[in-house]
Amino acid sequence: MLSKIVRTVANQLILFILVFGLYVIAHGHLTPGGGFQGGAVVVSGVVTLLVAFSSHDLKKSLRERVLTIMESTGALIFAILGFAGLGTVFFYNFLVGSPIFGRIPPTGSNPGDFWTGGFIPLMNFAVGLKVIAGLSAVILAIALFARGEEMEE
Amino acid sequence: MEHVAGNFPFVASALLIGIAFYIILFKRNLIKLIMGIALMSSGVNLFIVALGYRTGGNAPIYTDVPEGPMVLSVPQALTLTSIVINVAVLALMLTMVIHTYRHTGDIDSEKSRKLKG
Amino acid sequence: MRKVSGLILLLVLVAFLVIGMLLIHPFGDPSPTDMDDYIIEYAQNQTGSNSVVASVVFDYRGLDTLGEATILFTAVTGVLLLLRTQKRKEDGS
Amino acid sequence: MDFLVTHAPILIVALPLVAAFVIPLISIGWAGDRGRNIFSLAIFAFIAFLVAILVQNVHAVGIRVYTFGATAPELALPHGYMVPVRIIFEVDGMSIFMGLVITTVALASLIYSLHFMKGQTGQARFYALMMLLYAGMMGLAFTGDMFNMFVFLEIASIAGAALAAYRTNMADAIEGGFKYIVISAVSALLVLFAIGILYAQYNVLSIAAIAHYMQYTTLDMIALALLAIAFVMKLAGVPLHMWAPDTYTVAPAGTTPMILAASYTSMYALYRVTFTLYGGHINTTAIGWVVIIVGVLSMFIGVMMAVHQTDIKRMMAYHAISQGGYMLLGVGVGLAVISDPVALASYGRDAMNGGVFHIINHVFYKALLFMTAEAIFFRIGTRDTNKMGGLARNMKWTAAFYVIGALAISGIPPFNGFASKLLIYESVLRFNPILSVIAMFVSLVTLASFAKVFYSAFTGPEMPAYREVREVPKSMIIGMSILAVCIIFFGLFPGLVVDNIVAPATNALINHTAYVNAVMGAVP
Repeated sequence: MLSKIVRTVANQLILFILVFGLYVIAHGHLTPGGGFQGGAVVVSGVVTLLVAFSSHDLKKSLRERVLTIMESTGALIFAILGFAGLGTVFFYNFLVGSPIFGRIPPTGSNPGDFWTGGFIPLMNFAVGLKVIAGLSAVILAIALFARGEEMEE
Repeated sequence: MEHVAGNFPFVASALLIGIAFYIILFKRNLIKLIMGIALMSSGVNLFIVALGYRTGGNAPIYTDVPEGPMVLSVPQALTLTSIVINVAVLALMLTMVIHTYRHTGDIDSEKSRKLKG
Repeated sequence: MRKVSGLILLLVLVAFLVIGMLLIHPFGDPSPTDMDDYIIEYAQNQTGSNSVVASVVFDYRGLDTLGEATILFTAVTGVLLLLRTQKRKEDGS
Repeated sequence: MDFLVTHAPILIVALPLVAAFVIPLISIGWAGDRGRNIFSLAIFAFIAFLVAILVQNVHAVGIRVYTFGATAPELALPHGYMVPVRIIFEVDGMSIFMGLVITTVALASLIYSLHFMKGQTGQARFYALMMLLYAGMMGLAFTGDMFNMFVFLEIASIAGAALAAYRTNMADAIEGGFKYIVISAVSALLVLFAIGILYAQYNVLSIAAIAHYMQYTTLDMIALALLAIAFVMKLAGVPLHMWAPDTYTVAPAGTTPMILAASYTSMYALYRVTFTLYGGHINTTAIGWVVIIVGVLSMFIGVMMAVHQTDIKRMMAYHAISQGGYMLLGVGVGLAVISDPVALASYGRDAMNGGVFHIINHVFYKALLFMTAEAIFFRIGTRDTNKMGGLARNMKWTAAFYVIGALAISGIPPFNGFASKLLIYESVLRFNPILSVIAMFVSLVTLASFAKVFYSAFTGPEMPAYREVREVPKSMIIGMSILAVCIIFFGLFPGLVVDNIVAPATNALINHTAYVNAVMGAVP
């Protein structure tokens, strides 16, 4: 555990990191970024907390069971979005043209419309969820193991 | 051979891979070995992403893009995939090194060796 | 002895790689570019995504990304398997 | 039914992935151990059914092409465009042959593991990783895209390494797993580098498209060398075999056969590269001789290292390297004469049949042998042959399975090893008699080595410490007997198997233009 200054700053900073990470995930189909990148940003917030506080404090709020469920769910959503295209072909982008994220942007340079991209934004969210949970679990498990502790169920 | 000077990004990636090979083959510290593999993957990623560059090209994203050619998009996607794969591999390797250290009290590949012959 | 021969092999390998790198198309001028031209031209219409990279990652090469997500899942599962509690619990799981 | 036939290639790969994602969830939730085991078995039975459908379909209609995200599965090229853009699965005779091998072994391993893993910690993740390893191997066998091949190679390697290191309380298990992942990471990066070189020149990633545009420049030669080094490293061919004994020795029973199958999936990738990707361009005689030399070295050095091992699994692991040499020898002879139609017809095709047939035979009997070794370990807790003795009295089934496996690996007539080895001996004899003599000599040493272990472990006076040893539980016996039945069946009817499963695979390797034309047929 580091000094009070670091802890307070980390506590304030985590919100901004979270918002930025979610922004990167949500705009993956419009700007550089996406599920993996945004997820990694959010996990950097988790690492900040891990440095400022200790893995011992963090393991009560990040439980292995919750992280496992989050990760499996994210992976499942991704796979199911692939399966949903099976009416034509696996990974067929079935949402293009539908009311959900189905708009098609004008060809060429344009300011960007959030409701475009077919299943790409949904997949970004699924991957983001997965990356957040998975990398947090790995980092926390390694940090706890190095101290000789275990993750809580 | 005619564009020796222009191809320096490719040559740099080849040299990175060479240095990584040197580390992997001759360093006995397991952490250094892992760093060698990380360096090697950086070299390969640099190579692939450099393949797609077009002089003066924009990023392949149509949101408010200025006029001009776009760089190739597939190498960027491949690099993205390869980076994530490498993160996964490194995480698993580090876990195993932690375990090795727990068991043998050493991360020197010669001293922590149990299986021989 | 072993070290010297290894070093020579390594130098030969690197020399081949560097020579190979000089034979690739000049940096900044890839050719041919048929597949990428198709993707850059049609990505917006076919997937509706402004970011061509995102449409390659999730649509044109979606299976790679599923594999990539799977690899991350595999690694996380592997790490948690290796760092598991060794104490056996009553229900045996 | 039509739906299943159309989508079988992807369902076979995607269903185990989904099962792997679900298994941790249901183990936390309502199902518990029993439910999870039933779920895994049910998924697996369904996948085996799909594989059976696909085998039948591929043999009936030829190469199956499945394009992801297109408007129809067969639409490999976009409308009015001459370059494949999307990822393609291409399932031909060789792919489905590997699929058959992997599925049978995985099914036996899964059933074997049910009892073997009972009471162990971390079971949910163990089964999830088994599913992922299976999915990775199947994807590698089915894919028609270079980068996709790299991704599936990595899935199989990471899952395999995590499983090999499963027994974390033993330092050697961690070491075996670590060696496997280092080798896998390096070889995968070499493959990726080679893919980059190929992509730079042709701007396509599909195997068929690269093969279509292949010009065999200096860069292509470098790429071929990188790919060959990487895959030989992964399939444990001498001189890059150092990881194999360590990893095979420490991996828990159900997974050793799977990791073994994963090495032969890399061998499949090597064949795919040399026969299809570079088909018709390389100097086949020279490359064929390289394959033959690697094969003979593996055969000889593997068996010589095996003879003096006292650890039973380590001995079997060195024999696995040695037997891998037979496959490379057979297929290498085929490759060396592939451009000579007369020699190909008279013995080259037989040699390749032998080499390919030996893959399925070897995976079956070596998996059986690994399982018997782990059954002994399961009951007496040691792998040291000097500490065993008189086990045949109490472990009759295990002893019988060991004898079947040992006779099969030594090439004794009624078993399957004889069938493939005879094909290799006969055809290689006509190519180069010395190679054939070496192969027979290696086979003799193999027999001696396994007989020695049989006498020291199973016969002899009953050891007082092992008087209470019982036979292994039922699910382990069922897992082993699946393989034993296959071995005996293949040994009794080799002609049937060669004609129906092996010959299509060999034809698929030799006739590389069919693979290319299935995708690039419309391109001038």
